[in-house]
Amino acid sequence: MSVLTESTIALSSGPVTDPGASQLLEVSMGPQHPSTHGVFRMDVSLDGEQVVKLKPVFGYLHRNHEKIAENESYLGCMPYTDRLDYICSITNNWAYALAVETLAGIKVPERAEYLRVITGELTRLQNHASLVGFLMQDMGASGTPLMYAFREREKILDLFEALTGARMMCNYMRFGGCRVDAPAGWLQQAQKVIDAFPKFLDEFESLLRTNEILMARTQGVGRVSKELAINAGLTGPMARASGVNYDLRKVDSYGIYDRFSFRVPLGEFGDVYDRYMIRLLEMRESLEILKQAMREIPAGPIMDPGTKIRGFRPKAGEAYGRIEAPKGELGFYLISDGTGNPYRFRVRPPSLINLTVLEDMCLGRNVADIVIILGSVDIVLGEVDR
Amino acid sequence: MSPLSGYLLLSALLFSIGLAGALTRRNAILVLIGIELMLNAANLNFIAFWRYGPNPAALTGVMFTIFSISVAAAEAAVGLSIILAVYRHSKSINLDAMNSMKG
Amino acid sequence: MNLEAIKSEIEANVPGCRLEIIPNTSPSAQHSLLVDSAHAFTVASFLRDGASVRLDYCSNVTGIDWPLKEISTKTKVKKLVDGVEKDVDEIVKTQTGGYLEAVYHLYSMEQRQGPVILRMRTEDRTDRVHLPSLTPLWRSADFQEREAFDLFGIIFDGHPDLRRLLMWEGFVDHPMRRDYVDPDDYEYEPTAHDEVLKRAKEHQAAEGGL
Amino acid sequence: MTISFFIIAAITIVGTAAAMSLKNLVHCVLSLTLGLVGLALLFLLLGAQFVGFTQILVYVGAVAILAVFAIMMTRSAEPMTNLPPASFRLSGVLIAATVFAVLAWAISSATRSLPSQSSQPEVSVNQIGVALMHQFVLPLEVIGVLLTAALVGAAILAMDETGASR
Amino acid sequence: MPEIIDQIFVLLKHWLMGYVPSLLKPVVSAILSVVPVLLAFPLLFAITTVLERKGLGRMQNRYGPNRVGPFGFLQPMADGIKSLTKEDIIPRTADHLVHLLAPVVIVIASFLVYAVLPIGRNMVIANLNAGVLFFFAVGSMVELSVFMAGWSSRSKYSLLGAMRAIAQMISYEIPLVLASIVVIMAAGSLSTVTIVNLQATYTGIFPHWYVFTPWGLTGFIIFMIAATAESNRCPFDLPEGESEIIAGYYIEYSGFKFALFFLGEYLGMFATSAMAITLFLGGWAAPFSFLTWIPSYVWFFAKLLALICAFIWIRGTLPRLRMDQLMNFAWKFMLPLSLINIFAAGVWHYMPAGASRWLVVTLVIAVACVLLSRGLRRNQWFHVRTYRFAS
Amino acid sequence: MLGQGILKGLAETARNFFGSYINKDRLTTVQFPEERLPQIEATRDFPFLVYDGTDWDQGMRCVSCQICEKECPPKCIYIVKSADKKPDATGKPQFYPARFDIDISVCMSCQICVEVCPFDAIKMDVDFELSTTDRFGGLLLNKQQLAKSNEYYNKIHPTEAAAVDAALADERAKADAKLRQAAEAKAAAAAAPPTPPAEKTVVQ
Amino acid sequence: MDEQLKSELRRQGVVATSLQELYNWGRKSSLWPLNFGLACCAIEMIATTMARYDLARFGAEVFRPSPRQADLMIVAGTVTKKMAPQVVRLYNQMPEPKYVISMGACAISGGPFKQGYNVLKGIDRYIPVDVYIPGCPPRPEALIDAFLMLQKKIDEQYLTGPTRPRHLNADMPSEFIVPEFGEHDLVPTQNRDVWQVPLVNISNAGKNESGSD
Amino acid sequence: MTNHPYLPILVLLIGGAGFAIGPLALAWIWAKKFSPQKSGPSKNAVYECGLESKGDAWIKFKPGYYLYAIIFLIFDVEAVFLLPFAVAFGGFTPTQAIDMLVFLLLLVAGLVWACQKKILSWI
Ligand code: SF4
Ligand code: SF4
Ligand code: SF4
Repeated sequence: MSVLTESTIALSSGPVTDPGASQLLEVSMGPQHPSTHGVFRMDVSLDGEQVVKLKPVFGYLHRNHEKIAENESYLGCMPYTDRLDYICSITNNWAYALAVETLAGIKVPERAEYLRVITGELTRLQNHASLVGFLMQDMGASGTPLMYAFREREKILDLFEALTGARMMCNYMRFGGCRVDAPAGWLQQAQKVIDAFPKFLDEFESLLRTNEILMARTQGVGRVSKELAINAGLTGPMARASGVNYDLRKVDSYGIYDRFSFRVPLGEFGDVYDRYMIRLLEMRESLEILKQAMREIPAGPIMDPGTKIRGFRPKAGEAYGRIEAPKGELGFYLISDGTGNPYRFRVRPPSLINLTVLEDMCLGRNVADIVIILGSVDIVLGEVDR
Repeated sequence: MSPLSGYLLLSALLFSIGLAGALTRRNAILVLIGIELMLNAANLNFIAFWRYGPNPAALTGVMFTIFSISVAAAEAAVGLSIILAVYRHSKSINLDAMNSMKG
Repeated sequence: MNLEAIKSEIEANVPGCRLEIIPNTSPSAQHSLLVDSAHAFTVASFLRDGASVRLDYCSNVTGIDWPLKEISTKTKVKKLVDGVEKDVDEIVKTQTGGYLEAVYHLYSMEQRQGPVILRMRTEDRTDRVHLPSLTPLWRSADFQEREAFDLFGIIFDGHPDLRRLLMWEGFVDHPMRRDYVDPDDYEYEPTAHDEVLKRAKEHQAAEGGL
Repeated sequence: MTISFFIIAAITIVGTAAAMSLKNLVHCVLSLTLGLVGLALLFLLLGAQFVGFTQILVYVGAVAILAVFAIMMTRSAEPMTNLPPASFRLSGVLIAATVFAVLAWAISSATRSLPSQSSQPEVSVNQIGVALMHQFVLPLEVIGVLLTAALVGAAILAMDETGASR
Repeated sequence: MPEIIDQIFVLLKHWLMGYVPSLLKPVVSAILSVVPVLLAFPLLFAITTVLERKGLGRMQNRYGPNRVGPFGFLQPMADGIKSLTKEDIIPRTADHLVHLLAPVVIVIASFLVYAVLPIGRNMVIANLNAGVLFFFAVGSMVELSVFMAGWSSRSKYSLLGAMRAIAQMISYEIPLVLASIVVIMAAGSLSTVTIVNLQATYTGIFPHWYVFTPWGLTGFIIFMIAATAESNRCPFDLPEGESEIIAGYYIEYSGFKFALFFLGEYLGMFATSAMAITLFLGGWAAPFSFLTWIPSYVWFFAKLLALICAFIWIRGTLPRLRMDQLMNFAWKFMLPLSLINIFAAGVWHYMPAGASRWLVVTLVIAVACVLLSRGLRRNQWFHVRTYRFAS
Repeated sequence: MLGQGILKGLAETARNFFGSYINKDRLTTVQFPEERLPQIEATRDFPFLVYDGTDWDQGMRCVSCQICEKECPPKCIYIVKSADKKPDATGKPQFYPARFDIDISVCMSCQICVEVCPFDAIKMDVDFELSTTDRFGGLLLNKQQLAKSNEYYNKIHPTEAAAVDAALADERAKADAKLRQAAEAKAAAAAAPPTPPAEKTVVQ
Repeated sequence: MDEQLKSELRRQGVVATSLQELYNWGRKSSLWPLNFGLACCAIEMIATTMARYDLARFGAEVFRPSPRQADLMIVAGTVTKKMAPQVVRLYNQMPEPKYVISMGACAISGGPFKQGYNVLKGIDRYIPVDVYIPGCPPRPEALIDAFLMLQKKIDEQYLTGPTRPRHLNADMPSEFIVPEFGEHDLVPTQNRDVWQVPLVNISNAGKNESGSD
Repeated sequence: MTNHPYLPILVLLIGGAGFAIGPLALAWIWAKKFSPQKSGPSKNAVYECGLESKGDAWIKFKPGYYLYAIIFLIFDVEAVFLLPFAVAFGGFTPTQAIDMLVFLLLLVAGLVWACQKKILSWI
């Protein structure tokens, strides 16, 4: 009955090397390393430049998010979620709001749902754009792709700022809706950004999609099989690059995602190139969603009038709410004991769990490969360590 | 002292330094370096003789040196490889340790 | 497939296991399945491989600390007090908690269903509490179990590499337990809230400040 | 006998002597390089420009690199602690000194019979090339074979046992 | 008049020499010819660093340095002052002497190669018989200094960087030498001056640059790729690959020693570019006969600047290669191709002038290129993929 | 062909390079200290206290209800409630903060204080140039430093401030009406003791 | 002084300025930051170097990955206790003169996370900080502003005399205690030589006090 | 002293060395006069991403590097022969060129062998 053989689960052993042949160089990459995307550390054993052992070390950005949240009100937890995956604060807000809504059975008004989709997909755009930029940076491109990506990101951040007041830490959603309605002209402004975005994608693709160096460096590197991807709980672009058709926007259809038609790109090889391309393709799909949402967004209230934001006390119980964040499945597991503070506040961070297979991907590869493999996982330390 | 004898003396000195090194050091790589040095001392002789010799137009000295350099290079490559190979067995490049391997 | 059905199926397939459904009264209605730790691994592997559920994807693993808590409920009881029947508030004290819990959120990617929530409870809240590790079944539990070990102190037996994940080696506490006390590294905070002020007084007294 | 000769000779001797006596192998190789550069300069001084540069190209550019790589492969970058016993070293030095004495005597006694003067010979690379392809074709081919053999042999020797089967 | 301007520096030197006592003449003459080089190229280094930062900036939709001094051109001066006054740290476990020597050696070696580069008509420090060989011989000293730097720091990253750097430099040195062989075959001389002089003749208005032959073009391309690798420039900047091994072999260098490495690296880049110009692009020769009135050194520096800009442009665009790809490329593509190029040049020589030899030689090279790139791709077959979508 | 993708990329950077000299889109830099981005209305940075009128101390809207202090997630607000009352802008006697400090070295600019304040007394500022070399002196803002006029508020957040002003005016009108009513009542029943002004209920 | 110096340099070249001015000018015009980010603020730091804000204009885009070549440490983000020793060590390994910008609430005081058990309440407990930027995260402009402030600070330093900055004074330390991991907390929890704070006036605090002081 | 061809090169060497050593000396003087060197156990430790470096960096490396060095050495020597040949190439008959070709082919054979043996594959 079992489709999984043990070998897919056990760590694949590295290539056989004679231990006496050469000495292993024990290097720790990180916590201060230009391409660990923050304070991540990998203890690497190198044979020449080949990785024979790699152990990730976490916790350099362990900010006790869960503990702090236990002493915060449900509202007070919201700004903290911004700082989880600090590149995509809005989707974090959303996941948390969704979890609280599940916990307390709150309905969200139409317009708020649309605003959530719009901001959420914009977040996905800017996350993926900066990720591919960072990935290229890891690959040694001297900043140009990253600069282009950030050029677009800034446009989206301007939108966020106009809507929520902050560039990064939006603190935008509330259980039961959104904090503020889009100001006058915002939607038009957003439309402009969305319309201009494909141009950037084209530009980016002509810069780097078919680049031979890029292809040579990424294809076949850091492969993850479909079975391993499922077993290791990979989600998001990571899983889809391995051919796992699992997109919570389709699976759970949370919010109003069942109203939009969009496609889920799937990779075949599960290597770095696939992950890179899946992200590029997902951006195009996000643009599709955005176009539809911008067309259909209704007028109306943005907050559920029945929900008390301050002094919110849900009934005792627990709930797990999850969304498809740009990095994968972002879940919040909340336990309420009926008081104003969550009894247990747990974040299921996609990037931490996506890192599970890091060693499998890196064994037997080159130092230079580790860097881009890590880059292609798309981690944000705020979320990994919380 | 004529220039030639100066060169010859220098060459002899280099040769002896190489020899001394090869004899006193037990490190295989150093011994090899000593041998290279002796070869080089010989090269110096060739060139000096060509330069001050009776028939500088013949170029033999120069050609010989060039060939000698190539041979020395090949020798260095092979020699160092042998040292590496032995090292892999004995985990040492100390000549004594290599000797003790024989038994 | 609802939880009842799953429960009965497990019971049919894994003899001897003790299962209990923990109801969830909140609107989310995500009920969970409590498994005894002796059979947890078998149950979990059945859940993973069983054709009807195929929970091939373990999304979330976490620990919860339930310290021993006395809940006093007032009930009105009729009682004879001095021969007269009166309504008397009687306080019934029930003890709950006193254990650590590991919770697994399982989904099926194949059949697109879930979550099935699996819970395991430890005996008590001492420093050496054991639960079986499900990492051999789901690799995704690897880091999360390590985290639970780090922050809650649950030792997962059978975990391939159980080390602290977030805190440094040599750290002795389990900070996510509810009775954990922060180290007193108070110094000075310009916004002196009461508790801060209290600490300030202590510290300055100790250091001979103002 | 110009000043330049003495300066260069001094460089060479210092370099080579250091190469043979320093403790750290990498230092040895580096000072050997210095000595060999000195030797190359001597070649230049003698008018053999091509040979001099070849010497630098081959020895500094390649053999030294090979040697340091070999050192890195054998983990002997650390200073050597267990030097051979003094008596052993002394005997080696003595032998070398004797050899030098004999050679020096031979040279000085033969000086008179040696040709002492000639005009500065002009050797252009062109001449070398012509000579190479006319008189020295056979040696050239032999060297070709030798180099190839050395390549193969050295590579086989240096490869790991496991590496070879890759 | 153009001749006078062209030769102004030469004449100036002659004029100055007239005042020098004859005993000191050789020394003074040597100094007079060396000093301009010692001034011009470090200055070029300073300008290039600013240009590079500004150019990259423009490629990335920003200004780049523009505050320090007019248009930011005093930036290198500020950097220099800063480096000069910065504390010099030598790691405790480092090998102090070698640590100190490494940057000095790299700068010396980088400067030395300029001895044979003609920067204008009659403007060369030493017209050596075996100039090209001198260039390569002295150039190979850089490898050793890189090793010295990496090894003496005794840091893992620096050692890894040094090993990478040496492996890379030695791998690309062979194609570099072999690519220049074709020119030497055609010119029949190792003297750079002769090589340039041969190219400074014109048929009609077109010069006889070696780049205008199939083997010359191939040689030039090989030479430039190898030069990029030799000078550790993107996409071959693995030895200092920031994202992988942090800063490579000079990771432990601070203060002015670090600046010296930078200087050495840039000087090396200029030198190899200048050599490419000398060998393939006619050195100081004007590209058209009617432009010969522009002084020769202007042409030389114009060409040099053009190549530098190309380097910057490439740096602003490309990601870096991986070590194994880099090595494969050197040994399995560049080396065979440069050998075939030599063969092609030989064929060219023995075939009668005319269209037929153009055809044959081009064909030989093209076929070799295709076959070799096939072989290269066989190791790792990459392609542009298409993606499926879940329904 | 090998190299095609590379050439494409080179063309792209070249386009950007030359474009930067002609096209504003290709040179997005805002040269900060001299040039500034247009002020976005919603921007928030740190909170400030709004006062009406000209006297910052008298006109302060804050009634020291301490809701924001409680709700502030990182607890960076410190309020000491006054013992006495003083009249607010409408002349209604209110408590006022004897001390109101915000530690902006802790503040996370989350705007929750603004959201929960029932009196529109605290708003978000847009000033970000607060860098300082003095941590303890420079980053603990006291009441005076926090107080900014309503005009300033109107300047930085015009739409929002207009709405707030309208709502306040409305309330004030109501309060005035009430006062007037009370006065009338007082006049009518001169003997009756004056009713205390109705305590405003906290509405979310 | 800044403008004046600039025009001076422009007009007459460098010779006309004094050694101290030249030194300060060189240092402040070539501040190379350490390529080092900790958390969210690091993203804004990166954004500052990107096209929109372009820190490169000030000659500061040369983010050096190795502390040996860096002049400026931008502590951008939360310093956790697990990370603090590394931060201090990196700072120690930077050559003098070195500067620290503490960017964001977290780096100043622990910020929103200061209640956490693993969060250091301000990096200035261990290393001296030159400029603090409040904000969470500070806008890129705020970082540039702080950068200019640091430049100004450098510009006002004296080369000699008793008021000369730390790095010119042989008696002042240039490396600081690297804390060690203890069983519950870092040991020591602060460096007394660096961290001097005003004591709370306990008798007064908490009581009514006019805000107009 | 004669007008020796290597004299300018010597001057260049000295100049280059001066260019390197001069600023270093200047920096040293600066450090002596104004900015004292302060070393310490942590400052002068080897950098390793902010951690304390464990283990020695001087370890035994992979033979892969060495193999490249061998091939490089061989081809370097080959270049030495190729250069004079190339210089005199203009005067050679095709037979002599073929002699050289044979020489080259021998080495190429070695290269091909090395390729086949996977010596020339990194990792
Ligand atoms: S903005 Fe947030 S953190 Fe700042 S004072 Fe208001 S509530 Fe507190
Ligand atoms: S909530 Fe508003 S009125 Fe109440 S204390 Fe805070 S600022 Fe003042
Ligand atoms: S100050 Fe705010 S933005 Fe900066 S690191 Fe801390 S939480 Fe993140």
